[in-house]
Amino acid sequence: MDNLELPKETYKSIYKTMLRIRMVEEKIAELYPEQEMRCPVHLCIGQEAVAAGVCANLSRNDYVMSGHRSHGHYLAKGGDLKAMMAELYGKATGCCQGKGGSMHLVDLSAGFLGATPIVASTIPIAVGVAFGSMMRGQQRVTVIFFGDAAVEEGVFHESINFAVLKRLPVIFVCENNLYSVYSPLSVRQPEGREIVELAKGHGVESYQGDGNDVTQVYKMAEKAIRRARQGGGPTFLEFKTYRWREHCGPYYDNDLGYRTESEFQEWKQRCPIENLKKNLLRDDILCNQDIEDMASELEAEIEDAIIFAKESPFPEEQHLLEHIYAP
Amino acid sequence: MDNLELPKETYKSIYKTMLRIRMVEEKIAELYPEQEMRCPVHLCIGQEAVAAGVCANLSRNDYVMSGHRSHGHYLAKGGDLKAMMAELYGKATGCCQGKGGSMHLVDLSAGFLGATPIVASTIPIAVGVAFGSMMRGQQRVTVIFFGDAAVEEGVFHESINFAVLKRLPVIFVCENNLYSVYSPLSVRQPEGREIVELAKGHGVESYQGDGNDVTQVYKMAEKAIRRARQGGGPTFLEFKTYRWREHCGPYYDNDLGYRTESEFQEWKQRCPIENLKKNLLRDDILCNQDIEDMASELEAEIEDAIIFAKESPFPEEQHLLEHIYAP
Amino acid sequence: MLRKPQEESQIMSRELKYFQAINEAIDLCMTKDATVYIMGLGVPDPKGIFGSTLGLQQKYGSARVMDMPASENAMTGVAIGSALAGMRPIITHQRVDFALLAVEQIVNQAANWHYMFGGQMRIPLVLRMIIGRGWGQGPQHSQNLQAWFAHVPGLKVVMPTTPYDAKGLLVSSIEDNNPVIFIEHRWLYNTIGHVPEEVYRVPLGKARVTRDGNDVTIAATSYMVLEALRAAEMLATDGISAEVIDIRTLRPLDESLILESVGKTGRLIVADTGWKTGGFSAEIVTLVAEEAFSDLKNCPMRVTLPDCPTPTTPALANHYYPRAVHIVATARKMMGLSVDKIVSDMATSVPLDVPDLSFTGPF
Amino acid sequence: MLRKPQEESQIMSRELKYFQAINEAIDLCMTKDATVYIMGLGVPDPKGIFGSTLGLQQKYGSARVMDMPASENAMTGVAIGSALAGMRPIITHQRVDFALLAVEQIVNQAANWHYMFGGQMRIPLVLRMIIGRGWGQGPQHSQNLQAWFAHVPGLKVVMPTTPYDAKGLLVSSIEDNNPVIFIEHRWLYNTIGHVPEEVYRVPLGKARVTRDGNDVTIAATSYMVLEALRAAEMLATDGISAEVIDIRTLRPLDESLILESVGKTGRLIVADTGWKTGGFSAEIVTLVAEEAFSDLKNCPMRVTLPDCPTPTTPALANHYYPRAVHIVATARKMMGLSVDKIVSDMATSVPLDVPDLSFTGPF
Ligand SMILES: Cc1ncc(C[n+]2csc(CCOP(=O)(O)OP(=O)(O)O)c2C)c(N)n1
Ligand SMILES: Cc1ncc(C[n+]2csc(CCOP(=O)(O)OP(=O)(O)O)c2C)c(N)n1
Ligand SMILES: [Mg+2]
Ligand SMILES: [Mg+2]
Repeated sequence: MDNLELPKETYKSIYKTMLRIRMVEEKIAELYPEQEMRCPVHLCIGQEAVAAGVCANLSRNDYVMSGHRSHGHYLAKGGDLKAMMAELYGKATGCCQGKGGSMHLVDLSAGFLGATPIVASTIPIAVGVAFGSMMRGQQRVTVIFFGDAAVEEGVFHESINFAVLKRLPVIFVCENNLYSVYSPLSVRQPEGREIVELAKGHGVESYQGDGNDVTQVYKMAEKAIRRARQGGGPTFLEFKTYRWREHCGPYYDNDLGYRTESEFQEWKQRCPIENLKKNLLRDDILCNQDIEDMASELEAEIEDAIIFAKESPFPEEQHLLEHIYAP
Repeated sequence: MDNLELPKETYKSIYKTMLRIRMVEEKIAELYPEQEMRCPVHLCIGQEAVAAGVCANLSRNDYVMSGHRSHGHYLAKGGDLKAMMAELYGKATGCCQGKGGSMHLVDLSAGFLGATPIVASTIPIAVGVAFGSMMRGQQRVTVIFFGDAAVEEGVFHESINFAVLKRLPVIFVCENNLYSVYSPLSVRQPEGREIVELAKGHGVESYQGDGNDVTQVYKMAEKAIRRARQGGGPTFLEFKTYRWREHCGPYYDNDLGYRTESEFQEWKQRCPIENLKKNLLRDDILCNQDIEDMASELEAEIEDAIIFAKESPFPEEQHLLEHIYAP
Repeated sequence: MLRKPQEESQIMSRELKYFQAINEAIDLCMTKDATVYIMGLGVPDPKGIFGSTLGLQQKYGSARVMDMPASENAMTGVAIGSALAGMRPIITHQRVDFALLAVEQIVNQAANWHYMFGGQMRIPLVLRMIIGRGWGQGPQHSQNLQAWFAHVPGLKVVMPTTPYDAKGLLVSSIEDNNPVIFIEHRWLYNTIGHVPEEVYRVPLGKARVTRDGNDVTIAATSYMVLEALRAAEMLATDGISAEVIDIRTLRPLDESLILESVGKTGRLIVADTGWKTGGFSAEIVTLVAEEAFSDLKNCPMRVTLPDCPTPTTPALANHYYPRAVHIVATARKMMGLSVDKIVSDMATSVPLDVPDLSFTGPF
Repeated sequence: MLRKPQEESQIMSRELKYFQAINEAIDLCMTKDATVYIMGLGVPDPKGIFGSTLGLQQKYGSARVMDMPASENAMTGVAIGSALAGMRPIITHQRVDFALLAVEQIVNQAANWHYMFGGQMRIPLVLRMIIGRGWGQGPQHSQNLQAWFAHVPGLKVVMPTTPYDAKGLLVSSIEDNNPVIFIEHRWLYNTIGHVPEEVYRVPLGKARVTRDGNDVTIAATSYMVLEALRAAEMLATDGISAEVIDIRTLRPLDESLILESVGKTGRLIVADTGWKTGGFSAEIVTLVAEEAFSDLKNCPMRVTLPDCPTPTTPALANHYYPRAVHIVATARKMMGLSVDKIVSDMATSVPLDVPDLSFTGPF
């Protein structure tokens, strides 16, 4: 989509969100080989438009949850960067005090209610959050992000059935990046059966879109979130996109042969950030200087966060047995 | 459907199968209060047409599996009546040597590969049977029977996804009798979303029919089974029907109020056996005398089975610790 | 503040059945806290989960007392999520065997959230699970898997025996800010006992000496407490004084009460409703072996189910379930007395697949 | 008939890594039995489940070596069903934590079918489960739940430590006609040991004395066997002779070997990779307490994970995993020796979140 249909300010802020996610993750990739972030990391480089486009429609009071590949969702929802970086470094100042690592992020004050790495396992929890907030009479929307493998788990179907049954204010966002680790869709799901069709079977409003086109993402999410807020119940959104780097870890891995270099290059051409940038420049929404300023501002922020993370203390032995039970 | 479109012999045999199931279960209902069948029993009275219509298309080599409400499926597939009755009485001569009871039936020589009472739990197993027999190059079809609650379990969806992915020769037969124990569909599944639509979402051939019209059941199953045998993959069939008696146990329970007497009476008017009988008489496929003969033949067979069951020995203490591991 | 509960030993006038005690605990908690709600297959149905949820939907409406789809796994996640949003859910599984579908949510998620998010999140959640028994429930409707849950950090595991404890422990469980596995034994529902009317709490993590004794400690769980008490009566006629401990909470375990008792008696029998190998009974034996070894006069012993699936036929069920006589035989052996007479008593003609003669099946 | 395997103590020339030993076992079984097949998430992928399935799809095709949808529950049922149809499936779960989705199928179905259908059905099924550890795997990717499976009648549970046993036990597991839970520890994959080329079997249900000793028996599971051997070395320098038993099969358990050893040493330490409370270690302690009480000179002790979820940060992981020094300290205490020096050794600067320095993450 080449038309910029959203307000300028929206684009500026979305662009910045995407760039921020990209730059944070590139920094993680750069530093990971130092072996100081001693936990698995699942980077979302290439997929930033989904997180940014969806979350731009949410207020702080709304809720977001996610799975193993959650950095982008956490940041797009306003999660604290320092706390995230410190968490990756296993520090006491991390968003989970070091007990969670990259695969378990949370920022309650930002409404990022938690991410955990069992495929599909946070889907029913997010539905429950929506159910709970509805019972409490709150006007909040819950968004749950997950991948294309998650729809193979039975619990996805159980969750969506319940959400439709109760008309819950929850948006299911499937980031279909064509792979589950090294496994293409073809060994996991019937050929020609689109994921969006699965959702439709449940009688839920369901749409499919280009996950690398942030305008499309934004507009589909906007409609869904508005419907949810008005009591119209859940929506399922499938966005096709692509992860650039290895499933887990900082490197590229197209050499492994599970996907082709040319497939990767095609998707790279469709970089959500580059493409938006081109259009923003074309339409004079941003100029080159703006973008450079943005980048250096972000660079400084990220540098700060890394220093914070590296300099923060580790948790102490006595913390091991803390927090087993809530008081 | 009032037209008798199937061959006369087919009707005769189907009618007898239905009558046999009905008479066996009525006998169980009659004798259950004696408290000698000391296990839960889930009677399928009112639903016989599904079992009979589907299984009439199967050969002995084909496989059938089921759940908690399995008497009809077991008998329609040719399961041994004596062994079943002895099993209900907990006897060593039962089809599981008494270790299973009504909720766990099996007759390997009849291709009834097993029934167990965890909702939906035999669905993946049946898919696996189809998968295994395909891997072994056998031309067998597997039919799995389950109820309307089973489609709420995630494992149903996981199973159907795999069956479609691998084009397995398996037929999913959903007996939608509108209730799960005392719970109507309305508290479990979205209004207006037919079960057959759920299956369609998976990209599987899916049909819905009147489960009390055995001709319709037969024809839909015939087509599905033929397709499966020809390598055309799985089919999902939903049949609407109605259980007359309580969910579990021998009595009627409309007085409890979870469903109305008039709903029950409407369905009773649509008795699959009575209706077929009317048409068979009308078209002179059977006369009253034939039917009386059939009934008394069945009565004698059932009487024999009961005597066999009652007179058979119980398993002995030393059998308790037998069969924990297969040799 | 709520009134202090009347002591159990006081006025015993008001008696309730176990299922009524549970019902009353839920009822009172729903009255005093609008965030408490209950869901589960059949919760509002005419039988009301063996009576334990009867009348609640009429009183609190279908938004707080609800049936659910047959989706044990997701619905557990839904309960967890609703807890994150500030509710206090109670979810009911009619058989622990069905709850197996939900262990991923229970173990990976519910048990870990408080810890792995550094103490920020809490999941007040009661998971009621019924352990079946008898009348041909068979291998898939009567497993006793308390040992599984008691192995998992972050969970609390409760198995009340008396109506008094059922109510008091359920109130505590609902008020607790952690996931609590609340295990009810099918055969206890119609047992009767004193239950005060008001809201009272039995603290989680406290066992109870149900009968004092000096010669042998019988630590028992759930229904086996009743068998232990019967055994203690029988032993008393032989001059053996058995102390019976109702474990009540398996996790966190009241280690000191058990150790104290064994310190006095020097002998330990553990009677559990579950299987022998790897059962919770092993944890109690090990606790005592590690911490009170020098107190022990004899080897400690387990009285449990044998290591095989539940057979359906009553003919085999009669040999499957351990009873008071088995405890008696074990205790007599420990005391160096003959067990010949006891063993002959074990062959019984009483049907063991029903809790009492009012039970006529089918569930 | 197959050739008799060379004894392990013989020619030690051919060495393989643990993952290669597993690979070879699967390979050989697939060659000799066309009904054997393997599936699991990532089975044919470029990393081949830590190398254990590398090359198999090329050799046997994608019908017998297959990836699968992320549907652990159904796929376990599919494996069970295919076994009923005459196949011998191997299903692989990259983490035991993921297998929690499948316990309904494993426990209600696989474990019960032979028994509950009166011995008519059998389910030859190997469920490979990997227990993770280190490098920030955290609370949902590194649980050690062997105690769960070892509690269930009808299942067999195997935890090989050495490459030799990994191959021999896996062949036995694949040939067994029952569901076998085959638990592999992530940190063993790159350990090296003698592995004969031919098909050989290590019988299920047999433990092994890995090191002879007289003063204390250390019964250990999986990776903890290596720590126990290190501990035994350290103890030897103090003149304490430790006997190390590799349990190998948790169910059925080789009770006699353990009892025999304790009969000789009079002391028992159980070192298990799992949590303490309700862990499998409790079963071994209880076995000894029940059956060999009078042999015991001291209270038996467990060396296990503390009762808390796995923390992700290496700073806490360093305090989470018990090591040789913990076993040494326990043994010294039992022998009445001081532990001061040992306790100061416990503070280590070696990173404990990697098996060796070749490991650089991320999985
Ligand atoms: C229940 C479960 N099974 C398997 C895994 C291992 N695993 C981790 S991430 C992943 C891939 C998931 O793919 P997808 O949902 O498409 O998300 P993506 O990684 O592509 O973003 C898998 C299989 C897991 N974490 N949980
Ligand atoms: C996993 C699981 N949850 C709950 C139950 C309890 N249960 C037994 S039968 C049944 C009703 C199933 O309804 P349906 O599938 O419609 O079959 P029907 O009884 O109507 O034939 C339920 C909920 C169970 N056996 N297994
Ligand atoms: Mg993906
Ligand atoms: Mg039904």
